[in-house]
Amino acid sequence: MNPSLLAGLVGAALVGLGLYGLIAHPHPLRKLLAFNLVGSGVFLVFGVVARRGAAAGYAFDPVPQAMVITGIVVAFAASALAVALILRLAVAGGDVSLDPQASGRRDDGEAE
Amino acid sequence: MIAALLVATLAAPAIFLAACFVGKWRERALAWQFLAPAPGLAAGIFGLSHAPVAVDFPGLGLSLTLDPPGALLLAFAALLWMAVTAALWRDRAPGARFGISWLLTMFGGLGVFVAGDLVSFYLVYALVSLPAYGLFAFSEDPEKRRAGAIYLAFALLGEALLLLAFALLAAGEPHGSARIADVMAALPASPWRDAALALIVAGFGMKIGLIPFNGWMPLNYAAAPIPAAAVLSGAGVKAGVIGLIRFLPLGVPMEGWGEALAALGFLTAFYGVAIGLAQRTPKTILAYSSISQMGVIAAALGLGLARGDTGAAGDMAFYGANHLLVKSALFLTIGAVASAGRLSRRSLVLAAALALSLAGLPLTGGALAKLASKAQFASGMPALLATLASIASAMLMTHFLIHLTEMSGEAAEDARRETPAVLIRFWPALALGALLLPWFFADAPGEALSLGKIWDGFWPVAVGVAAALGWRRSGLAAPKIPAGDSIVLYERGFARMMALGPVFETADARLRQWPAAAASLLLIVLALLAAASI
Amino acid sequence: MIAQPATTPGGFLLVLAVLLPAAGTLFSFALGSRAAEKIALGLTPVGFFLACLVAMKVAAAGAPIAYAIGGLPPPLGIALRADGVSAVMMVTASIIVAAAAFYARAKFATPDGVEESRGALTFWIMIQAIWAALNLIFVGGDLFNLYVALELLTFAAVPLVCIDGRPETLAAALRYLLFALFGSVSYLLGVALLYGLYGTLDISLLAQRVGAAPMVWTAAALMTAGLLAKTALFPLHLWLPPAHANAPAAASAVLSGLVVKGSFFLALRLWFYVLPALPTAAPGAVLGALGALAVIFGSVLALRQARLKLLVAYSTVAQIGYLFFVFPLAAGAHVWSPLGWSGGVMQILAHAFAKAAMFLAAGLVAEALGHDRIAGFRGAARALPLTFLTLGLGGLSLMGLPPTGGFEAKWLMLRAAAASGQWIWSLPILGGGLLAGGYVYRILAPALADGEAAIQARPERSREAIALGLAVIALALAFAPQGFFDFLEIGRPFASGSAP
Amino acid sequence: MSVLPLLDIGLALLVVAVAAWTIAARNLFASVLGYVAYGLLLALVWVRLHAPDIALTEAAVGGGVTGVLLVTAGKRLDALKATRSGAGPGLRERIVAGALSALVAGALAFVVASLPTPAPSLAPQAAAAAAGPGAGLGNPITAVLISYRAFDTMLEKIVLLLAVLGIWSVGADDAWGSAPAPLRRARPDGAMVLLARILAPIGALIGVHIFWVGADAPGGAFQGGALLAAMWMVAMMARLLEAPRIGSRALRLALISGPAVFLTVGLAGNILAGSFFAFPPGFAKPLILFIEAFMVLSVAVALPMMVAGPPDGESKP
Repeated sequence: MNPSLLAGLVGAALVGLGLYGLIAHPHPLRKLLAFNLVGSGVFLVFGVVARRGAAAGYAFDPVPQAMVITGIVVAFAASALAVALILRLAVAGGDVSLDPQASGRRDDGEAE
Repeated sequence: MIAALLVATLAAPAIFLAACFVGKWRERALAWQFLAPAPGLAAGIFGLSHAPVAVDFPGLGLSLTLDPPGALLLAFAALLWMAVTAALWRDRAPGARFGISWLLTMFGGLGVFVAGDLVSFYLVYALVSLPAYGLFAFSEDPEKRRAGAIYLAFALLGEALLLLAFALLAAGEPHGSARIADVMAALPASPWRDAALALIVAGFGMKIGLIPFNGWMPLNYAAAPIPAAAVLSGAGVKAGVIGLIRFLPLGVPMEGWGEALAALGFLTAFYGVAIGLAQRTPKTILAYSSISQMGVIAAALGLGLARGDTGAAGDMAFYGANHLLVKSALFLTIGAVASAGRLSRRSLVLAAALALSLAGLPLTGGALAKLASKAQFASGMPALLATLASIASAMLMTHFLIHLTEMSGEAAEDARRETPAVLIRFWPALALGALLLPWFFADAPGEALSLGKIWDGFWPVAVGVAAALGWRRSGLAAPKIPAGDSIVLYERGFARMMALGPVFETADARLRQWPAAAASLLLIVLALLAAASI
Repeated sequence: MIAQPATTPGGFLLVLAVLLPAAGTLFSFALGSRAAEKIALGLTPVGFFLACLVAMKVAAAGAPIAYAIGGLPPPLGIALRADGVSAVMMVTASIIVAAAAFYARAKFATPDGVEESRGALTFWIMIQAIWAALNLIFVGGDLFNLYVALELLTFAAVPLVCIDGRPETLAAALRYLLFALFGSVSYLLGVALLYGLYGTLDISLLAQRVGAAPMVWTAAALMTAGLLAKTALFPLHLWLPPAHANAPAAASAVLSGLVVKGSFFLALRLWFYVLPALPTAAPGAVLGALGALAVIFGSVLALRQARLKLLVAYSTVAQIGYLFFVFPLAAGAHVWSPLGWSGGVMQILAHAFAKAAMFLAAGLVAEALGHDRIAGFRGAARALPLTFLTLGLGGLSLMGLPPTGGFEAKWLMLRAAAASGQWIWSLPILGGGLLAGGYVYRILAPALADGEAAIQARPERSREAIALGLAVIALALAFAPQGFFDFLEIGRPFASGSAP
Repeated sequence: MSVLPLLDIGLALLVVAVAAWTIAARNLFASVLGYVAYGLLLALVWVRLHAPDIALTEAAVGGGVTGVLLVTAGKRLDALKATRSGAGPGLRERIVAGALSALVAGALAFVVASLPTPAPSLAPQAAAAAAGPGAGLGNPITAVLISYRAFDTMLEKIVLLLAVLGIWSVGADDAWGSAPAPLRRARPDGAMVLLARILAPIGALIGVHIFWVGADAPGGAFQGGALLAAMWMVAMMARLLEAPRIGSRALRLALISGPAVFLTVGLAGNILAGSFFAFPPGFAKPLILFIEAFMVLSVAVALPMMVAGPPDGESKP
């Protein structure tokens, strides 16, 4: 099995694991971890595409690799924003559940 | 000239409407809005001799047309709107909410007769239907609010059916034209002909109260103040008549469709009378009379459709025009009688002539209307049914006259308060006008004066009156049927449907739980993949 | 497909349209909230002018205008392209952003005596960022560049949801963020696969290369599902009602009117510009069916809300559903495709203006009455005539009654449905209109009834006028001439004249 | 059979196992620690995929900065007793979730396994462009990021900025303008301080080096900036440095400097080189280094500010 195919399968497995976490974990921080797993799985697929595209003296296609770097930055920014929201919610409400019914908090409170 | 008048027919109410949006002009615009139908009146009268005309504005996608049936109905409707509007605003100054609703309804009520393309017809048809809610439903009275909600529900349902019908009509026109004349020419060959016809009959049938869509009308007229009931029953309902005239392919024989519509029409005609006889309030009885009369029109149009007779359009326009005048005059009669307290003998004769005109009483406009319908009800079963319908109408109108004289004090007080004083003062003139005006517009008025025709017109009326009086003397009580009859069933069904609301809410709450939504995301991926791979 | 030069005259306008609000966010961030407000407001007329210039260039050329960034054409470089729909969307976005910005001045002014305030800085920067992201989404020609634009849009939209800091808005924002993030990675995964298959992400190059292979469908399915999550198409709407109903009115107007259309626009790009040559009838039907469910569920739920803003938010769930009828109705090169296409775009525009107007008006109602419970609206129309006129006109468009853009959209879609023999789509289109009639009635009937509403604060006339202005535009769309629909065809694959 | 494939397979299994642990762990904190380890392992996978630039990024961001972010978050949630959240879905839902996830992952694995050969690639174009728009850059990834796809990179920096503002915006109104809470409340012990005193300057030097060589060798603005950011965070954790006030003009300017300079040079390109984001011939390399220098600054400041969180008002002047 060549390394790029192997990495591709790892990527697919990570995506699958992350998606399971997305559905099954009630805690938002766990969902955030799941998101990062899916994200890194997707980046691995990019990496496989890049590796397979080795040509013209390059060991890889630089374009998808550059996209992964951009993607990692964006994913980090997303994680940081989500963490800030989770912490703030924990401070404000003491409860960080995402499903309003589960926590008894209703989302149709008064406006303004 | 005629083109300018057609444009002005729509432009005049539009200008008054625009003026209402400027705060300081609003009051004056509403007070003077009785002038808005003037161009329509002129166009109608002018159009009687110059129709058919068509004006296209390709840049706007707008066409205006006027054919003889439209011209006749336009002239009469404009006249009615002018008279009632002027009287109403001379007598009192209704609020802005009522005034704007009135103006919008009038806009639509005039526009339906001249709109020449699908989109503008749909627009003016919506105007004549929906804003009328504001004429009667804003009230503390729960019964009026109920009537309003039901009215709106039927109006919106009718709009939806017609929108689909018009879409099918447009799709059947190979060159992309939206002119009514073009889409109707293409309809007989269209693959969607039957669906379109069914939707047209159902859509306009709602407006004219064909069964099973008749229930809103009695509630509406009972809830509306008398001037509003007069224009709605007179001019408003005719939007449905002109709709059927415009959108039934009358030139091409449509067997099956024609017979079905005729059967539905006759059924409605007798059903309206039967239920009407069980009612006790004059306004409600008049509403059932309208249902019955519209049934006759639908039956005649159906027979015309079956034979491919374009003449049915003109005949039924005349029939409808007569009904327009008489029915609105009858509503005003309720006010006049209520304020007079007791009917003088002369007034009673006048009121009776007016009422029985709907049954085709000789020497009234109704006799002419009946004559006009003869071409459709020439012989055989239709002729028999038409005669029976006359008898039934005479019974119902006698029933109306009886209850008119026996109005309860409260109902009389309401009627007196609702009717503008001017209209009460000039009621005899109005009633006479309604009886005589059709004579000036009939094709061959002399024919109606022949002895044979007079006898033909007289005996069904006499039989009907006698039957009604005999029934009253017998003391047999009519079964108690609530106003709006079948509407009660619909309301029950609607309530059952509303009970589904919480089911939707629960389902929505479940689906909005995170695990369900996230799983849906994956399901959508898989569904798209599966769909694409088939 | 006709080969197009990488850069056409006027193409630089596209870069400016993106960079102008982007630069605005940077300067605003450095200079503080007081300056941010001035910068954002000052940019609105310039951005509107730019969008109009783009539209004029496209109309004059009768073909899309394009720009290869850095002078480097695709596949290595990134191209921007504006066709008829792009230009129309840019103009729409600039109008609604401007309206929301001027409306928001009352709420998001930096108070005197404070150097800078949290809400003001956040609002004025995020609204510019949303604008930049939308403009890029409308003109982007590269699927990865569009991913960045999509993220820019999400990052700008989320803080607006929770700008007032109440716990329920924080929860709504978090839900929105997390779900949108999964949408993003799903989209990105599809992008990776497409690159792996064809070695380019340029839309027009891809359109020439794609074939109906299972891998392409996988990529398309992943990208589409991701975009649907961000568009909140039923049943992925979990985040929308609380987010849109709890955000400040000006933000809700932009979120509901524009932001959800951004991701929808990319779905259009994907199916109609990347995959137009493929047989898309079956996936199109899946999307249409989801749209139908959205129309029914969203409308019924809107009918049952007790609060105006939640009602309007659920109405967005329903109206988003209508957008998806474009997939079965406009696909392919049939005679009815232009009808379906025009209907879909008209629905985007009509809903954008009508819904923005209604959210702005709902905000005024809530400010004036101190609450937005529909049960407490008795007589409110007499006290706030302009605001309820706005709600009424917007409602007319949602119901699809003439003369409104909403009517025009339904009329075109119904004709496409009839002409294509797909009459099934006419049922949700009409049923949704009836249900919309029901919920609009629920707002207006009590408000127009007699009664004295207790007004706490009378809204400023100028803000009422802004909301009304948007509603009037939604109305005016009904009078769009044929030339407007011809303009929408510019650059559409299979549009008459450019059939392959 | 050489050892390398076995090592590859072992690494792959380990990565998947650690990932599975982060999902399966019952305890939130254990799951977070699992993720940090996962990030470091992933860097190795990137090395094996001939992606040293990504490996550097993953190690600095995925393992380092994200690790601090998540561990800090886990601790704070623990302190707030908010590590549990409702009951999860039941067994049946879990099975459905597992089946759906497996189906999607299976489809993905199938597609990845059937990617076409020869693979399409832009490497030849990139090689050809190295003489032109990417003039003088030995590292093709830097050329892609700063030249061919400059638009992406500039916008991504704005995304970072929006995230910073978004994080700040969840703070309280009356805390606005003040500094974020310290990364560690407790006074650190001497060993930590000593470590920081030694590590931070060395790390910072390496960071600058990575940026400087990034034009030609693996590395670049983001990796360098991320390392600098990590060192600043080390110093902050040792309480050698405190987080700045968010109202500080210098902080704001540092944050926008990267995208602002990029945008300005990009706009100037239209006049000087005939196209937005084009570089005038001969000046490409110095200009790119100029832009990158400011990007390093922005990244180095933005990442720690994102980890530090919203202003908390206690350190208000």
